[in-house]
Amino acid sequence: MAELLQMVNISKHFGPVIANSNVDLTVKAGEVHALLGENGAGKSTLMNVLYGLYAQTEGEVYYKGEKVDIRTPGQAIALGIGMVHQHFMLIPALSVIENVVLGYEGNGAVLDLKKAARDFTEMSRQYGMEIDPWMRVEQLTVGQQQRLEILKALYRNAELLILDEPTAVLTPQEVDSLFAIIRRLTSEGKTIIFISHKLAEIMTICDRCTVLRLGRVVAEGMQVSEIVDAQQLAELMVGQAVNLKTDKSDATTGRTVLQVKGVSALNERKLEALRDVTFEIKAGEILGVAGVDGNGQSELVKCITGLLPVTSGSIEIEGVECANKQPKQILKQGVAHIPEDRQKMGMVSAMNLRENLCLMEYDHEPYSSKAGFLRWSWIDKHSRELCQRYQVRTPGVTELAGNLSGGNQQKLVVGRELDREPALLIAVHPSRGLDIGATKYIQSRIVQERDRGAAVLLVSTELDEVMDLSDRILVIYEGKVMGIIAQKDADRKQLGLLMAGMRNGNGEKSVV
Amino acid sequence: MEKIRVKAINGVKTVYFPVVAILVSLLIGSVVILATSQTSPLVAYESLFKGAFGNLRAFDDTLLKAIPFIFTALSFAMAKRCGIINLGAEGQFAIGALMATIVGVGMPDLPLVPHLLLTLVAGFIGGAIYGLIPALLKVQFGASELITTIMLNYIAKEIISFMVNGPIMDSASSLYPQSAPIPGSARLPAMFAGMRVHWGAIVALLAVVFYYVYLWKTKSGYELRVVGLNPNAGHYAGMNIKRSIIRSMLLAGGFAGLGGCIEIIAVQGRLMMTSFTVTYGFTGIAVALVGGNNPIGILISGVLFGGLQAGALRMQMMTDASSSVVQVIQALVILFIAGRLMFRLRTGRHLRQRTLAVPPVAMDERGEKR
Amino acid sequence: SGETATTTAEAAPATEAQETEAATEAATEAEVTEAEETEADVTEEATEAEEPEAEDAKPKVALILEGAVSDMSWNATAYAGLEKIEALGAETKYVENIPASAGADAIRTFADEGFDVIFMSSNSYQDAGKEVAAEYPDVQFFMINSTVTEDNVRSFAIQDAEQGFLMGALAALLTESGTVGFIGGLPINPIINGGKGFEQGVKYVNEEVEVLSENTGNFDDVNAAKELAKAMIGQGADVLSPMANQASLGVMEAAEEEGKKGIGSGLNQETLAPNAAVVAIVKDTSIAYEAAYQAYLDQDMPETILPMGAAQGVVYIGDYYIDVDDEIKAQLEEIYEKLASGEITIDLD
Amino acid sequence: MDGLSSFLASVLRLATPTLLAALGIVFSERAGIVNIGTEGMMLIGALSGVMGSFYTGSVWVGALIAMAVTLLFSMIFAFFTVVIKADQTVIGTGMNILAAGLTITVNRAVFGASTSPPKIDVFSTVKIPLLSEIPVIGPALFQQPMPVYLAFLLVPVAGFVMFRTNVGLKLRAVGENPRACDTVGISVMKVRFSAVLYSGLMAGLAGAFVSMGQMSFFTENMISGGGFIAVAAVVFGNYTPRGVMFASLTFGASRALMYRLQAASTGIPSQFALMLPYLITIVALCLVIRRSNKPTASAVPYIKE
Ligand SMILES: Nc1ncnc2c1ncn2[C@@H]1O[C@H](COP(=O)(O)OP(=O)(O)OP(=O)(O)O)[C@@H](O)[C@H]1O
Ligand SMILES: Nc1ncnc2c1ncn2[C@@H]1O[C@H](COP(=O)(O)OP(=O)(O)OP(=O)(O)O)[C@@H](O)[C@H]1O
Ligand SMILES: [Mg+2]
Ligand SMILES: [Mg+2]
Repeated sequence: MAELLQMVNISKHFGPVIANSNVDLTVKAGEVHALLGENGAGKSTLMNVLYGLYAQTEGEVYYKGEKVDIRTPGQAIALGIGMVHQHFMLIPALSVIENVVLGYEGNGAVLDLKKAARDFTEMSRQYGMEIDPWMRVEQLTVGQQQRLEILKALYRNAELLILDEPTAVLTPQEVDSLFAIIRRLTSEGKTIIFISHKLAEIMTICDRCTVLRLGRVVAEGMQVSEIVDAQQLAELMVGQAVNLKTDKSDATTGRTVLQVKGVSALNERKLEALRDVTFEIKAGEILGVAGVDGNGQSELVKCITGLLPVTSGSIEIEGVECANKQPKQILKQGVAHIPEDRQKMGMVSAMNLRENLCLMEYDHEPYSSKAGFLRWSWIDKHSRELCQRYQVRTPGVTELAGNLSGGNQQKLVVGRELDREPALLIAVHPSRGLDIGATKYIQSRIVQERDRGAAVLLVSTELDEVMDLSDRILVIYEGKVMGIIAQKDADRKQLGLLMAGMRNGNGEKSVV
Repeated sequence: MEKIRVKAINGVKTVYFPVVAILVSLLIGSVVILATSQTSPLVAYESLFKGAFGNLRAFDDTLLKAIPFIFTALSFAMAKRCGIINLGAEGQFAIGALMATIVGVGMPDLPLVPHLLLTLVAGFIGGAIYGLIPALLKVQFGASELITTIMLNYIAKEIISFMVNGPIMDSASSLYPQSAPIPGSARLPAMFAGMRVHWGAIVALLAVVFYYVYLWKTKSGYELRVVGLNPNAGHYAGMNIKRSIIRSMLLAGGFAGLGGCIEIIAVQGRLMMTSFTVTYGFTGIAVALVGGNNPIGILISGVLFGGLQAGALRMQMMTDASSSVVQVIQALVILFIAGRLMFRLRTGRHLRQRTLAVPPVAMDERGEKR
Repeated sequence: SGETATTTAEAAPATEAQETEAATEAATEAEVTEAEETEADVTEEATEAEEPEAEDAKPKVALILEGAVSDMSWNATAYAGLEKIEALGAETKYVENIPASAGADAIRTFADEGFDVIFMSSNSYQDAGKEVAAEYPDVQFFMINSTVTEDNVRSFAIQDAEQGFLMGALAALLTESGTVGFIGGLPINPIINGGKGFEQGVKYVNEEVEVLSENTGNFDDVNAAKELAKAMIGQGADVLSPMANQASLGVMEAAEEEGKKGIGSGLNQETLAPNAAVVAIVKDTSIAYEAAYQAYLDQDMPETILPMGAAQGVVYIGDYYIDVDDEIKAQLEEIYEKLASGEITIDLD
Repeated sequence: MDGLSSFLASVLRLATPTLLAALGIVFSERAGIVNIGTEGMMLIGALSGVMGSFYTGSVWVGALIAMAVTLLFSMIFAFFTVVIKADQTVIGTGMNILAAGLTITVNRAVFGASTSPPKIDVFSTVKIPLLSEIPVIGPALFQQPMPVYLAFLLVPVAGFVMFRTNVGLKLRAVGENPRACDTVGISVMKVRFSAVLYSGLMAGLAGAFVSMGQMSFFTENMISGGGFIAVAAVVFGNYTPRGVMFASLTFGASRALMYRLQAASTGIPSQFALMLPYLITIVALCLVIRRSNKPTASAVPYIKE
């Protein structure tokens, strides 16, 4: 195979932060090349340099043997490079199809959106990732947005496709179909750079990999087949031994912490999103919610946290009725919430780490005094501790949260929430975008919280995560509870059927 | 070592950019002066500088003029921190002045301290109420404050016009459209004999300190900033967004109102039809934004704009450059100061990235560290 | 060093004036040889160098304006007054667009720079003027439309109401529809008084005539004045009188477009409204300024507020732009005389 | 003309400069640039139009000159806000002061400070055959100067460009999420720069209409807030050309109403009549509850990396 891309001696500095240091990357035509590394290792930065979003501090790029100087994404696109960004590059106020054709070279002066929508629908059907082209992007779930990002790049027929953590919020089925697409693309001679923290995925789909650690290359162009196990890879990335086991004993449950009874709710589009949902969580247990993204999980969490009104039903937290109460009152019941979209909701990008770490608890001691003043010296100390404990890689606690790498932003939010010793912990995609080490650490922390006596509601599109961590698993489909299964009774096949809206495994679609 | 270097670069930068900006704007302005008058630009600029900082009296003048700008800048900045674009400082300033006049003139028999305090409070409340209106309209009806505040400015102007032509018109001396003079018991005196800068300067300083302490040291101010930067996150963290907006506009209006009050009770002495021909509100926006909405920045840029105003007056008087030419030069200074980052092209790449990557927020951090 | 530079700067305009004079002289002496010319230049330079001292003899007069000299009315006539004062042999200087809050600075700056006479063109400066005047006993201050008289302060009261009265009287004489309109700008003292005079002028001539009187709230917005005028015409007004500085032009234009009559409050409006503009009833404050300055030169300044109106020739009837019935002209002239003699008084309360 | 007819005519006249300017601003706003400097641009347009008409003797050439000059002037705004990424509000404010100073300086230099304005060619009334014969609305709507028709004809055109064309899509996207646009190869700077220039062009025409359509001369500061009203019309009109048209008409109608109330000598202090248009605007804004189309990245400079 010929070398399609060579990045030579690339360095990228952000002020005092060195994100990439003399990185070499060689990608062969037609391969799927994995780019691996811990959170903050510099993967996204390297790809942004390639895509023309960042100008490298030093180094050269050769594409198809020729030296290229890519200064804008426009140039990258013209060269046939496409990129799916770690953080969505979508325009929420526009429709799906408008997002797709935006900036597309093949557009006429007058847009024919109907035709474009037909082409797009056909293409998305082919790839098994259907999205209504006329929907406004802000109405899409995170998973749908991720699919749209991939489809957007495919629509442009890129030759070299960079996928920066595309699977972070996809369901297993979606991951499978994405892999099918990737295989088809490579068979068509296209080349993929694939960034992921999930070893299984890398083993399945990638040919070779390059590993970054602290901005430097530690393994270049290594054959994926040479990787023995996750342990080896983790050690390669981190540079030392890592514990990848999640120790979990049986649950010892206590009082009922969360009691949801007959809850129905409309989503932001005013469509029915939850229908008569009933369940409870006791202290010391983890209830996992399994379901294909967009089946009411977001709404359920929002109803419990007071961010979305319920139309009927009751939600009791620690015996206190919380339906349609102000978020603040609910938080006072000891609720911690790792939100699904960290950038949109979970943090304030333009504030620094310290300010982000006191977001939930700023209004009482020891964060602030009775008189209403914040205790910055305490917060400062506490923030340092948290950053250390949750391995948030940052130049300091006065760094802007928005400047952290995606995974580190996640650690920031997760760390903050876990640290609150909540009675009820609601964790939505808690390990989204985290590297292997961090994922395991966060998962074991969630289990620890359970063992401490917290009730945990775990929402994840990652079926493995749900199955590993949960004591009981609730399957949701189109806003309705399909069933609640104890962990030991759960098997993938049965869960998969329930998630697809089929009961009793007889293939019959249940009436909802 | 690196830290010291960065600090040094930052230090140079804070001085370097505005200085170069002013030099360039003066250079371009000199072309205008040459083209339109007989005066040599050097002479014109000398009078500009002398009028602003040339001697004690000039500096006195500069400070005097800076005071109202600092208040209106605080008004804009306070709202901006909560994500509200308050273009209404102009009206809030005027209503504050009106309320102060009503209390100042209306209760002439009070002793000095209570009367003065009462007048200041009235000014603050007047502005706060006038700031509350757009805030309520926004949270209740979703009416864009961008428009309502501008509209309220025009309305305030008519309210003032109505009041000084009727209810509070001074009937004692003559029938001019102006209020009676503010009695001595409600007037803010000068700080030093022979100078005009008055105790309002101290009030302004206290307001700046309050702005800083409130936003960066209190829970309530923190809420306000979170809501301003990411309302979703604020909601998620249990903050009441509507209440934050209302609070920020009350304070913003209050600052402007206090400024208006002080301008009347310390400088103008009575409310007139023409009390607000200087665009206090709009200049305040420029002051706030040039000062990066941060406390020290607002102080410095307030003095800069005060100086520009004072110097421009002298330049008009001492040279044959007409007031419109002076206006042009003022405008150029504003443009280039606001666009001062363009001169980064001349400095190292390192500097450039830092300034670009972390725009105004870098100042926040500096604020907190102390 | 700063001080010296300023002195040079101030001397500069005067020097130039001198130079032009010299040039004219040179032109008349056509037969001077080149060599002599050079010599003459040298001598001239020498005299120039001494001039600053000689210059001191010239009184320095300053004018502080609240609006722009180009407003075709209040400030423009004040500026014209300053020009007349210059013609009387004074060195003059003016500043425009000075808000009330900057009045004190402007006055002080002029006083510090050695000006002998300072005019304040608006009653907005009254408080500031009174305060600063006390600090500069050697400087003579004149305040327009104020009530202050001190050792070194004299005030004169421009009789805006008389101007309005004449406009109203003429409007009442001209109207056919029985409705006339007055359009003021910002409701400040001169305008309000003008409006009051207008109404009384109308009623003086004919009790039956209906008066529409309104302010646009602004001197800049010509279009507002024009639309208001059109709306008044819609209400039946057929003679309009603006008193809104430059915005007055909008009223004249409306009258022209709608085929009605307009009575100007400033000169030179006939080009804009050749058919509508009847005459300008002028309030020429320049005469007041000149008279005040003359009184200063003569050291003859009674300690009273000097009225400046028809009696002093400050308010007068300009040339008619279009043909007007002689009888009407005569009637107006008579009213003018009565105003000047004090037979007609205007009630401003 | 009867009362209603003259009222309607007055509404159109008053709405036109607002609409013309707002049809430009709506594009720059959609691209994420808040053009507070419109006031100044209209002033420049008003003066340069008069000068153009004065020297060439043709109002149309004058209008073209006004548009060209204002376009050049708006380049300063574009340079500072788009290239330098300085704060749009400050630069806009600076531009307004600059324009006021420049127009006064130039006007005095060219036409003198205190003389009557020169006679110039102005937009004359164009009667639309047939339509102008309709009773009441005919004389009101179809006996207007050309720019009035032009402004209203531009509304659907602007709507089409904004919502149906590739350029329009790019424009709207740039105002929403410039970074995302960058990643699909759109030059944010180019789009924003052109949008500002376009808004300058339209502000120039609007200013020229004020000085040569509504009036027949230039006076200092004659725009007196018209530019701010145009910016308000864009927000009030919810950032669509059609909405902008309704907003301009609302403003025009409330002002026309105000003048009639004043002229009717109702005895209400004039200040209250003068407040009316602004009060109406506020009330209308509160009654129209809807999803705002305000661009997310409005007034946010796009800084790469
Ligand atoms: N715009 C920026 N300004 C300052 N620092 C930055 C910026 N972008 C990235 N960094 C820093 O560069 C380093 C590398 O970040 P990058 O996003 O490339 O990591 P990553 O390997 O993609 O991590 P993740 O797996 O968490 O996404 C991090 O330390 C991050 O804080
Ligand atoms: N061709 C056009 N001419 C004029 N106006 C148009 C045109 N197309 C759309 N509009 C206006 O633009 C607005 C937005 O159009 P679009 O088709 O994007 O609808 P939308 O995205 O649902 O926005 P909204 O819900 O705010 O109307 C419409 O409300 C309409 O008033
Ligand atoms: Mg990344
Ligand atoms: Mg990243």
